[in-house]
Amino acid sequence: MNLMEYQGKELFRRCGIAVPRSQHCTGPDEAAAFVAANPGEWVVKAQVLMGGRGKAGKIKFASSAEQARSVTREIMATPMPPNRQNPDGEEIHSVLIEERLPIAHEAYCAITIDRTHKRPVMMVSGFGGMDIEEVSEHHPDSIAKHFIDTAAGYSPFIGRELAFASQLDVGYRKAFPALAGALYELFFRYGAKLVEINPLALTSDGRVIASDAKVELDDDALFRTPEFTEWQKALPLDEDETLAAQAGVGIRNFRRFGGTVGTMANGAGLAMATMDAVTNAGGRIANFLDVGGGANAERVRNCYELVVNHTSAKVFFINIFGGITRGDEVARGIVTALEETRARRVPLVIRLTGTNEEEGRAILAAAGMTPVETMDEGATRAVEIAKA
Amino acid sequence: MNLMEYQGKELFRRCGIAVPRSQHCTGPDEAAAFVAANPGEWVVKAQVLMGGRGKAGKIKFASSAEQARSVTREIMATPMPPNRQNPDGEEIHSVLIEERLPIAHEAYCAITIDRTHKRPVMMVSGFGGMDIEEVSEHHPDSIAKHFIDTAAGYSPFIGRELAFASQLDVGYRKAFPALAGALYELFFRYGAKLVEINPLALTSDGRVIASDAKVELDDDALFRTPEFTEWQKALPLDEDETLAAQAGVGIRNFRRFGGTVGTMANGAGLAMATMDAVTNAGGRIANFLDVGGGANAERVRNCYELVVNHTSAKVFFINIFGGITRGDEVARGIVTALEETRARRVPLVIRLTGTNEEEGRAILAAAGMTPVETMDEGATRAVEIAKA
Amino acid sequence: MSIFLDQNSNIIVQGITGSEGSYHTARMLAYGTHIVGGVTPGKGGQKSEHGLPVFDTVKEAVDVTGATQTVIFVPPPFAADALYEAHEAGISLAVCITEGVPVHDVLKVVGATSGMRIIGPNCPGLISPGKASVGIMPGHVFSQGDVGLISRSGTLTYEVVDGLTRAGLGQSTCVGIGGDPIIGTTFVDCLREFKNDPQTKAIVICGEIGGSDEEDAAAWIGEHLAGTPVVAFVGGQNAPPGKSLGHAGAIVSGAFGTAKSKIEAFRAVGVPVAERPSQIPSLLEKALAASP
Amino acid sequence: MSIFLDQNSNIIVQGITGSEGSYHTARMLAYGTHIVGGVTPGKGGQKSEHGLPVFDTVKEAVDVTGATQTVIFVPPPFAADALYEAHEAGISLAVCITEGVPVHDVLKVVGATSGMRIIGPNCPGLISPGKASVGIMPGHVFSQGDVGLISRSGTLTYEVVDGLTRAGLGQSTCVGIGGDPIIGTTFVDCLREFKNDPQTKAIVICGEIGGSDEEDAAAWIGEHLAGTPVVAFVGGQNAPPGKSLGHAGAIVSGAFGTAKSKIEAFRAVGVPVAERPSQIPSLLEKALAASP
Repeated sequence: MNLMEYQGKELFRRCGIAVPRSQHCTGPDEAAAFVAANPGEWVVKAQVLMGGRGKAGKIKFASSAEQARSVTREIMATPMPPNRQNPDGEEIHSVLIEERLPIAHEAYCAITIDRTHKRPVMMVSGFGGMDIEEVSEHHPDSIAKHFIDTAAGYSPFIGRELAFASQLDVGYRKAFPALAGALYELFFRYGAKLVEINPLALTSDGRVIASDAKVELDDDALFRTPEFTEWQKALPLDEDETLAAQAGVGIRNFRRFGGTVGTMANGAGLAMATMDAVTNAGGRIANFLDVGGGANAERVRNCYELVVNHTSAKVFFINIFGGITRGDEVARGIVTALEETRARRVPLVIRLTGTNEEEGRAILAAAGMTPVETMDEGATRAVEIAKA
Repeated sequence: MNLMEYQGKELFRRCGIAVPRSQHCTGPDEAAAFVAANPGEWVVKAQVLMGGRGKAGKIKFASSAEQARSVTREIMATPMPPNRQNPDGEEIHSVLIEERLPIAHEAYCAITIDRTHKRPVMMVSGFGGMDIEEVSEHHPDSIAKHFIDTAAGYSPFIGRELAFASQLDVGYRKAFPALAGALYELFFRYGAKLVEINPLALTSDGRVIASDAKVELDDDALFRTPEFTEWQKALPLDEDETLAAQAGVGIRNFRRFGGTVGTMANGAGLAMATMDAVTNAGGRIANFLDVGGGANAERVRNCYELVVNHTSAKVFFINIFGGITRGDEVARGIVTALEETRARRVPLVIRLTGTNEEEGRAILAAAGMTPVETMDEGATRAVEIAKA
Repeated sequence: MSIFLDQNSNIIVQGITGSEGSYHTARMLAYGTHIVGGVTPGKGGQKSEHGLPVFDTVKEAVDVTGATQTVIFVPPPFAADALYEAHEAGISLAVCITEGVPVHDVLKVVGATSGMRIIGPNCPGLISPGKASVGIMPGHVFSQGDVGLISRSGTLTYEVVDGLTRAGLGQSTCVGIGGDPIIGTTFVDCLREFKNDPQTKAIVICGEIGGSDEEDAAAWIGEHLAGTPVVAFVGGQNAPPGKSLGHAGAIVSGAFGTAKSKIEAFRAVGVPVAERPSQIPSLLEKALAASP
Repeated sequence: MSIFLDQNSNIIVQGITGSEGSYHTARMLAYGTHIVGGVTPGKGGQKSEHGLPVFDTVKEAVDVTGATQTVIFVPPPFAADALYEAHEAGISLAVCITEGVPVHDVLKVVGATSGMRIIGPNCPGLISPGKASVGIMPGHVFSQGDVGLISRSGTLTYEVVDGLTRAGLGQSTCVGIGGDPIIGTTFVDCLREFKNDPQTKAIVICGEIGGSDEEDAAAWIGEHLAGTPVVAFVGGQNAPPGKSLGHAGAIVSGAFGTAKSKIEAFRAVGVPVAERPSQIPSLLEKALAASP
């Protein structure tokens, strides 16, 4: 679960990380009313999950209520344009009106999880406020890293070492170790997979303030903080994610591509291999769909309808290799789906093996369906049907 | 810093440990008013740091306002009688009026620090509400212990293992692992040296409730929770502790014994050895006083006045072996004390060696004082003077 | 021989009376795995539906049965607790099947259970064909032989093994290491064991996009496994790019993580990379024929 | 030989520019200790008043000077941080002089710095007479020889050593292990080292009431040091009993912790116990004369 800037900053505040004074507004009138009541120099920032707001003209200044109204309207008028990471772009539903800081320096600070070291890694760079990936590529030494021992946890020396190693401006030095500690506390307390401050501003009057906030929470840990379920409702799901959630699978388990061969497999690895197989056989993929482990009949039926009703599939290749997923349940799900569904019919190519495969095949046979033997065979057959 | 029951239960509440409904009252009128406003069955418990309240008749029942008034008056009328652990007894300044629980079972649960394993140790016994030290002595197997790995922290299996191993009544089983976790959280969050629940009640309607609360906080960690400084003011210091605090030494650094040989040394080990030396030389000790490490002249002067003004000393044996404490500073403190003090004069026996001993001896010599060479010699001389 | 697991491994099941735990225990027993008991707090003293003794705690189970390995079928909020309990009870290998364990739980438990090997979480387990199976793998697709297999995926593993078995290439041990960001046992950990296993003559690695485990494995093979026939597969070449927030992940992994990077890393150390799972057997046969 | 410390030990001082750190650095240098630099964040690149290089971080100090030991003079809230920093920088022995470190800080840091020996906190340090002194001990009372000394107290140690030196009984290494409830290095840890030190021919243990370190030491001596002359002293026989809250401490320590229990434990394994520090030299001479 990726948080919007205003949500991330709320967590920052709770953990004692200084953030600019701000107000979250859902429209031009609200923005104008806030600035009218709080005269001063303000920044209006589109609240979206994707990056590149500055370049897209979605961050503007306002020093009067009228200006706040007009820039907010302007910002919200068009969605964020697509970029490499988010090819769909993103609608803008709200803005954050924020104190305009007298920024003297900009730095970068983040914590994420390093798979190789199996530790949280804290990263600091004196080059903040710019494309940090580019900095990382061209000046890798300017980014200092520390892999944190989870048993010992964060200790202030880590912040000191990083500040010295990344040659942070001396103005950061006093505040930085405590700030880095608060960020680590946030990272652990809320089960984050990523916390990132870019830029971490040093103001001309010597304050160190988080000028932006990127927080990604671990979906698997959300049950520990019921409040986040409410927050999640405020976050936009794209269409594919919404459909996946409706079908009862993880929001990352379904994605559409516009081709003609619908696919479904159990397990992300097999689902990806299934797509690869269809591509290798010369077909165009309609979708990615991982039905998940231990899929029961109801989930299989939902997934069937998801693909048939919501993709451009002309054929549906179901590739199940049973482990925790039992072949008989999947077969029963397919048969029930066909019996009950009011969705359009498309030809099915079924590959069903592994746990309880005999029972599954028997159920399919009773319904007049004959599964193929291998994935490659299934892919080839499906592509033939799609092209027919 | 030892907390009163009502303070300990406030921390319990914050950490989600169930405690009985209660009201802290400083006198009979307050007690009566509370029960008048909240009719029901209540227990009135003296708020003191020492144990043995039940046996001493300092826990009584009240089911009406009048009864609350009379038992509170009765409880507060006399101090807690002395026992082995607290030979002075203890004044009673307040009571806790508490919901009378329908208790079905009583258990014991505590966490403290085990020096040998260098780990927190969690202890559970199915024998609660009684003299647990006696249980420990006669039925050591009935007390289950778990030494907690600080890197891993508490995990619910620890509570389960302890509940099974101590054969806690089955009614505790569901609630216990979470309760033990909350107790560990309290132990760490507030830097406690001891947390103890005795009895941990299982009520006849199936609730698991901390019926008493003993919490000892680490004085060295109090700076992390400024609020506790306020709490500390609500706690009674005995006369020795008050005097020590006034002199600027730790409250455990000074204790009086009523003898005629006053003592002062730097370091608890040397201070204890100095007392042993005086005793071995046939003298009676007036006091224990550890002036602490790195004692400066001002602290030495304060300590001089503390012993001379507030003990029955006829002679004052000062035994300094300099390490971090510098001999010249101590000597300067003694000379200044004698010059400035308006306290009565007692003969001094001074032993001064170690760091900067030459400078120190020179300062004393200039003031007409000749130190002795060894601790035994000093003890003998001091005892001679005291007996003269 | 085999790695991690053989017919003499004494294994307990944490969560043996749950629906998944119970179902898969029956299947593991049917495969011949030496399951000696199970743990379900509060059901100590009972027998499982398979007739196995059930204990309240892992400690008790270990004391009574002498188990040294455990397989964990408990819901995600309790998985880390189960691993800590296994560790404190002296278990040497714990297989965590549970999917959806919070990543911070895994970080902490992996850092605080030194001395115990964790496989998973979110993994299908491991199998030493003909000897024992721990986890949820469908035993009948495996066959005993001298190919070691390591895979980040579950179902893809079965797919690959099915192909190996049909081609007459039996397996020494197959380890499903799991697909989560933090896992207890990596490709390199398994490679190290396979290197020392006399039964294992060749190795198959089934990787995936994301992370740098495959690149690390390739580097290790280049350094320590020259001459051993190894074949790799990297899944997800046509997978959609994930939406990402922030840049920390990209900084950490650098250019690593793409299918391209992984395939190049394997090829650079002479490891052939299959384009589809069905090519693995023939590539392996070729590599075996070429090896001294 | 000696234990932990000799003339070749490369040592840095954490908190070298503070008032205590600076003062005692001068004294350690005067004793001949091989101090190679110090650490004070923000003062990197400067020279200390002793002319030593000052670094911003321990890591940098270790990289530049090759130091393997550190002595810590920082205020209590920062002591654990200093120890973690030393550990991550690869320091092998850290002496923490600081008094008043929160006990939970010590618990955590002792549990999370495996591989680094911590002496203290709240200790006077250690000295290998004639070679090096790390900490705050007054060097002139020590003399080189073959008696190993371990003490929980600071000033009492000097008292005892003064007696040994006057009696012509020089010391191999004297370790002030500190008097806090949790300390990094215990009596037994030191005994183990002394047993393997060829220079050390006899051992003096200065204990105190409280805890069970002395009882543990006596048990270890009974098992591993038969034949080595050892003399003990237990301070605080006339100390007032502490006021205690609750019973957990008493349950943990059982009958342990009293002067009586400690003295009996030592006597039970043939270790003579001095009634006052001044008796130690003669008891030691007697023990040395009786040993083979």
